[in-house]
Amino acid sequence: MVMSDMTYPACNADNNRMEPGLGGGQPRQEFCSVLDNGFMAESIAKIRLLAPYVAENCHPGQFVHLRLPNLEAHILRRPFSVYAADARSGEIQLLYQTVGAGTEHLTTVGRGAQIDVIGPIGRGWQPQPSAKRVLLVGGGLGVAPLYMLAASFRTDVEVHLVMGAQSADRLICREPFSTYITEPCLHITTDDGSAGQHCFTTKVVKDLLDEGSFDYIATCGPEAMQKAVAALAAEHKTVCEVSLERRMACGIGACLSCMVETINGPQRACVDGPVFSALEVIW
Amino acid sequence: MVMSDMTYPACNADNNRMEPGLGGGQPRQEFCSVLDNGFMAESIAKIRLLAPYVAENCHPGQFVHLRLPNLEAHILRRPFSVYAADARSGEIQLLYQTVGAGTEHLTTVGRGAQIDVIGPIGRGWQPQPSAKRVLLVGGGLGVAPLYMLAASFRTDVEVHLVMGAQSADRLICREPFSTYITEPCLHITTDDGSAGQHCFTTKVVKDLLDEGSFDYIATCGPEAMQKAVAALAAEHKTVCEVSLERRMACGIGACLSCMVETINGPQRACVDGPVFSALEVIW
Amino acid sequence: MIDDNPAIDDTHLVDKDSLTTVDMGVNLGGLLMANPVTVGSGTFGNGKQYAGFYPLNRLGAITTKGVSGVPWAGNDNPRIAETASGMLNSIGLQNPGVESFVADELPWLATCGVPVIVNVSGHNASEYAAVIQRLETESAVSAYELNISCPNIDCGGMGFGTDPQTAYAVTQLCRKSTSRPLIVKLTPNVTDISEIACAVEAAGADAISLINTVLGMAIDVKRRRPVLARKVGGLSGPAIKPIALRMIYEVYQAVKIPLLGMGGICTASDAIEFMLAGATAVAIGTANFTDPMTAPTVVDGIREFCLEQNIPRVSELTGALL
Amino acid sequence: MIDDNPAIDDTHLVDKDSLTTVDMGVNLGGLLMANPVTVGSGTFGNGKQYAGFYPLNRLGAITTKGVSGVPWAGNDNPRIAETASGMLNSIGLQNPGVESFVADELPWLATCGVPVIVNVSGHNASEYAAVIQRLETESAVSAYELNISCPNIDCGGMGFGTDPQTAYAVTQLCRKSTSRPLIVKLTPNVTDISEIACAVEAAGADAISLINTVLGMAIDVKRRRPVLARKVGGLSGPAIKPIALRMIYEVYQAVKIPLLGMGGICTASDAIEFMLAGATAVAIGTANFTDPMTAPTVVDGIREFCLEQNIPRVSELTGALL
Ligand SMILES: Cc1cc2nc3c(=O)[nH]c(=O)nc-3n(C[C@H](O)[C@H](O)[C@H](O)COP(=O)(O)OP(=O)(O)OC[C@H]3O[C@@H](n4cnc5c(N)ncnc54)[C@H](O)[C@@H]3O)c2cc1C
Ligand SMILES: Cc1cc2nc3c(=O)[nH]c(=O)nc-3n(C[C@H](O)[C@H](O)[C@H](O)COP(=O)(O)OP(=O)(O)OC[C@H]3O[C@@H](n4cnc5c(N)ncnc54)[C@H](O)[C@@H]3O)c2cc1C
Ligand SMILES: Cc1cc2nc3c(=O)[nH]c(=O)nc-3n(C[C@H](O)[C@H](O)[C@H](O)COP(=O)(O)O)c2cc1C
Ligand SMILES: Cc1cc2nc3c(=O)[nH]c(=O)nc-3n(C[C@H](O)[C@H](O)[C@H](O)COP(=O)(O)O)c2cc1C
Ligand code: FES
Ligand code: FES
Repeated sequence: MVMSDMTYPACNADNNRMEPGLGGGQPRQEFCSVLDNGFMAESIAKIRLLAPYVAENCHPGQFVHLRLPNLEAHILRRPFSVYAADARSGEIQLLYQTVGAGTEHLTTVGRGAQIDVIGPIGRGWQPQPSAKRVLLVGGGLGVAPLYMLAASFRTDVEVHLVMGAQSADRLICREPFSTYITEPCLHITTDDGSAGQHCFTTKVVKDLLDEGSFDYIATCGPEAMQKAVAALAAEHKTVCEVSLERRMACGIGACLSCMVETINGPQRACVDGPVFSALEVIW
Repeated sequence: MVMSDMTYPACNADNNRMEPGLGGGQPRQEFCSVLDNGFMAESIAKIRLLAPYVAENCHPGQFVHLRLPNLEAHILRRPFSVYAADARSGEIQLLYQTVGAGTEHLTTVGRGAQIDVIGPIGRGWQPQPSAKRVLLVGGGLGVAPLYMLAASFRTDVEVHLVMGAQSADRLICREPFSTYITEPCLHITTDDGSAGQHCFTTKVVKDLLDEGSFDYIATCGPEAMQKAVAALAAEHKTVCEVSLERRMACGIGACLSCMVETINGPQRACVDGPVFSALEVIW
Repeated sequence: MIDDNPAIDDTHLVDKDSLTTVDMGVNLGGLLMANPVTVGSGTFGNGKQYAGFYPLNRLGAITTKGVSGVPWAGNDNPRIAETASGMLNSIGLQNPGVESFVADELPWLATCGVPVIVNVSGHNASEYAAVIQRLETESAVSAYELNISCPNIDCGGMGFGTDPQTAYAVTQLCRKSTSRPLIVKLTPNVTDISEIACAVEAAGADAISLINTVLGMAIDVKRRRPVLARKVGGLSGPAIKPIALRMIYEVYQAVKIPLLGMGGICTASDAIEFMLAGATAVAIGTANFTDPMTAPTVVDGIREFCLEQNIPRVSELTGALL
Repeated sequence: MIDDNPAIDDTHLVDKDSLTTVDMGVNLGGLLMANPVTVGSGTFGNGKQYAGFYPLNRLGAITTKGVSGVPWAGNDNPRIAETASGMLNSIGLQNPGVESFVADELPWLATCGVPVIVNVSGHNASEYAAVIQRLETESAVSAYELNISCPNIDCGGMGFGTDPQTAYAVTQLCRKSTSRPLIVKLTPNVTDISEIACAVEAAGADAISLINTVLGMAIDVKRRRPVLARKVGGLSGPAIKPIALRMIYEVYQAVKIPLLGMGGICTASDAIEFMLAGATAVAIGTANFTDPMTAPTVVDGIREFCLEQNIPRVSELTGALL
């Protein structure tokens, strides 16, 4: 489960909004072997899949839509952010929390099982190439789509991360992130004070923004948190992107299950998002 | 997969018609570990289960009603005859043919998996205790419920078996049966002549009945075969029991899915059968 | 709706933070049940078959297989087919008639220590009423459930449940025959379930049970034939749960009498969904086949849910959507 | 029913024992399809999203998302819920209106090399007719499917499909507006589907498609709320297949015009069940979400089945129950 031996595709500034299924780096269906699957903390697990196409084509912030194996009565796929991807080995990693029947069952899937995956999907993060000082804010498993983003910045970019969790044992990605983000830039918060600061992420975000200016903020986690971060970013006139979750049926833009209200009209979280400009979203 | 090291409960002549669920050797729900599961021939497999209660209480001709693991959209259980049972080790064995989604899926269930089993169920074989010369007739997997019956006779009973299959490679139980029934009494037929006589079982049954009299006939297999055997038995005024298959929902006598027309009115295959007196059945 | 049940009128005594027991009692139109869980008629025989799995007094009531005036033979085989998360049946109300029911089943049922709801079938209104009249003197019977919704018989059955006038007439005639709790069981195979529900309420029903099975079909492509001998049958099981829930929700808003909800219930959570949608009690049907322990497991699960959520009386769940 | 299609009138030439090709063509009320498989409106966007998975000309036709005269916003989130072997949706026919459809979608659809069935929505009969009138001059449109069966809008939609008179009226008005194949899509939420089917046939429909979704509901017990913002929604997926098949079977006996069957089709075997029950063509809906390759896989599977069973023309399957 050591992440540091993996390399990640650099962020592609040309990562435009995609209408999926039209060739290029567009979503494909891959039947993927499970390399490994196990708990990292209570109710938080990591699954590693051999998914060469996704691994090669995935941009930070994109997700995969996977079919739950051996759950034939659960006919809908489940969306998960790509946490890590290694184009060379063809491996991708997902972090997931057990919140319902599908994710509970996923924990029982063992090495060697086949999983039907569609990916990579959606609009990923789009930091301005000129950004020099950036802030990533992840609440709970919201850190998952931020890891590839953290890895994508050039070394001359100062990358800060505010990482919040309920408690110390749920701070699952601290070590891998430390490859890219080190002490003074790594800000930990826990709800119970068992690690880092005893507060919500938003408190730290506010302090950081008050202390100095950032060029770009990316946030993922509970929607209330993202909304609060977006408001702070707006106050400080800082470019901010959020990553929104919606119930998804098709996951590829066809069914209109996953609408997000924006100032540009209704948008699909699956292909117009999941990453949106914070200013665009009508919260 | 060697059967000869197992012992079998003797046939209990008190095996009266049971209303299940009323205590005694009545059906119970057991969660059973799979000991082993694998193909014996093309589309024929054997599964071994740790099912101590069934193993201890099962009479020849009874069956178990099992829930298909990991097939949540298939809500009905599947009935299978108990092929072998060892009260000492708590093991039971089932033979099954892949004919549809449930049995296909069952072949993928591996050692250690848990299967929810209800059993033992139904009226088993009831040969007269006085029977001295008996004939068992099994077509295809119809031999399964005959094996424990074969094992149940005292050694002074002359037990003949007519065993029919499509071809030599599908004669899966020849060896285990040979523990109890040897050469002159073992009559093999195949549809293609690749082993034994090149004919249907009924031809041999007719010859045997013409040659000498039997006290009791037990038959299981395709219904047309059973009907023909029943007719031959009636002609020769020989006591005959048949084992009938019906689609079953509850498997324990509650739903009336599985009716068999008899001269005593409609009877439930699950608890009034599956073994019926051949004379009773209205074919 | 069940304010008149004194046994469960003790909210003021309960300290919400230290809830250790839940009053599981419900009043289904005059039928007092120790807990809100019964079984779906026809899925439980007359109880004997399940008595080996658990003591039947763990149920709030037993609902019998449909009983008609004279013996009914039912339909030809095959009578069932499996479908995705469901099954079709065309049993056709096979039963040995009310006399045989009284002689062979009632004495045993009387010993179970649990209310008995007799499910009543007929080809016309007076046949339904005749069954009730015959059972009026039988003290083991606690309530009647009129099955005016069986899709598996040609004459009677569902025909009664798709037309408000006929539903009214049969209910009214049976109402005249008994003062015991009279439950009328509706079919989902209608354009407007509320219309039928209002008709049977107006005719004097004490409660409504729903849903009976949804008319469906399965075909064997290799044999090119319908799987069921009768061609069509009734769909039940988890597949129909959303349909059942929606109908409970609609009917709860349309009538004042309590509802007995059923259709695909497998878990306590399913049962609670039905209660929140408006059911006072629930029935476990097809799930008995999948797992014979379903009903008592659901009872326990509802109790646990109430404990967790600090709900002192299970009856508070009824219609309690926020 | 499809005797007038010369392309498939060559049975006499076929040596049954050496069947190597199958004539997959069908005629759906004047719409010639190269194979009997299209998609369920609303489950396929307007096709673009699936074009990366397979060339869309592997379908017999594309059916578009519902198109209305003016833009419709659809319903609030959440719009979907998963149920046992099914899902509920309450999208509510969100669409940018017919002008935007013509400008943004039709040009691309015209390049797909496959007939386009435009699914038409409206709040009243004249709104339906107006959409058709606007599309009459668009050569990329091959046929219309009138959605008089959507359970997810308050006014129009399913209301039209539950009453024979209204169904007749809207069909008749649209019929006057076009000579293109006019398909009318029915709702299963009715007591008697044949009655509605006969009404739209009498009003001049060329074909009938069924079924739209079944009204259903799901409840979140922890939050004590309906899962869907709109509370109720339309049930689709394998769970409803038996209901759909039964309705196809009934309607096939009631009308002479061809049927487009849908409701839970996932496999070629499912599709063949629909054809045997009476469908001339079939649509893949919810299964597109489960597996985007479903539709072409079903096409291939139907062909293989015909080869195995020595059926030279797929159209022979229609209504061919023994
Ligand atoms: C773009 C995107 C990326 C995501 N990335 C991750 C991730 O990296 N790790 C992670 O643990 N979770 C992630 N989620 C949430 C994850 O999809 C849900 O937790 C999961 O679908 C729950 O499935 P279940 O069967 O366990 O829950 P159930 O509640 O039983 O699911 C029922 C239905 O609701 C949907 N649903 C339930 N919760 C959510 C949710 N939060 N968002 C969207 N749909 C939901 C399910 O997909 C399913 O259709 C992501 C969601 C989206 C939309
Ligand atoms: C008392 C009894 C004993 C049996 N013993 C054996 C045995 O020892 N070995 C064996 O291989 N098979 C046995 N069978 C048959 C076995 O139950 C079926 O082959 C099996 O249920 C098929 O399931 P499926 O999902 O593969 O087929 P599907 O066709 O997909 O099943 C669909 C439905 O039809 C039912 N069904 C299909 N075929 C049969 C059948 N022949 N009898 C009853 N129900 C059927 C299934 O149970 C299920 O409900 C027995 C059946 C009965 C009634
Ligand atoms: C095999 C079977 C037999 C049934 N027999 C009856 C019956 O005799 N009378 C009746 O009112 N309902 C009968 N029903 C309907 C059930 O009681 C219940 O209303 C329906 O199955 C929906 O609930 P479920 O999905 O939990 O099974 C029967 C259902 C099944 C599956
Ligand atoms: C998400 C979704 C959106 C739908 N939108 C429409 C629509 O716009 N117009 C329409 O006529 N039917 C619509 N339907 C109904 C389907 O076309 C189809 O009739 C129904 O889903 C049954 O088929 P299925 O079980 O294969 O999905 C929609 C269904 C779903 C699941
Ligand atoms: S999930 Fe279907 S459009 Fe987004
Ligand atoms: S299977 Fe239910 S009575 Fe036999």
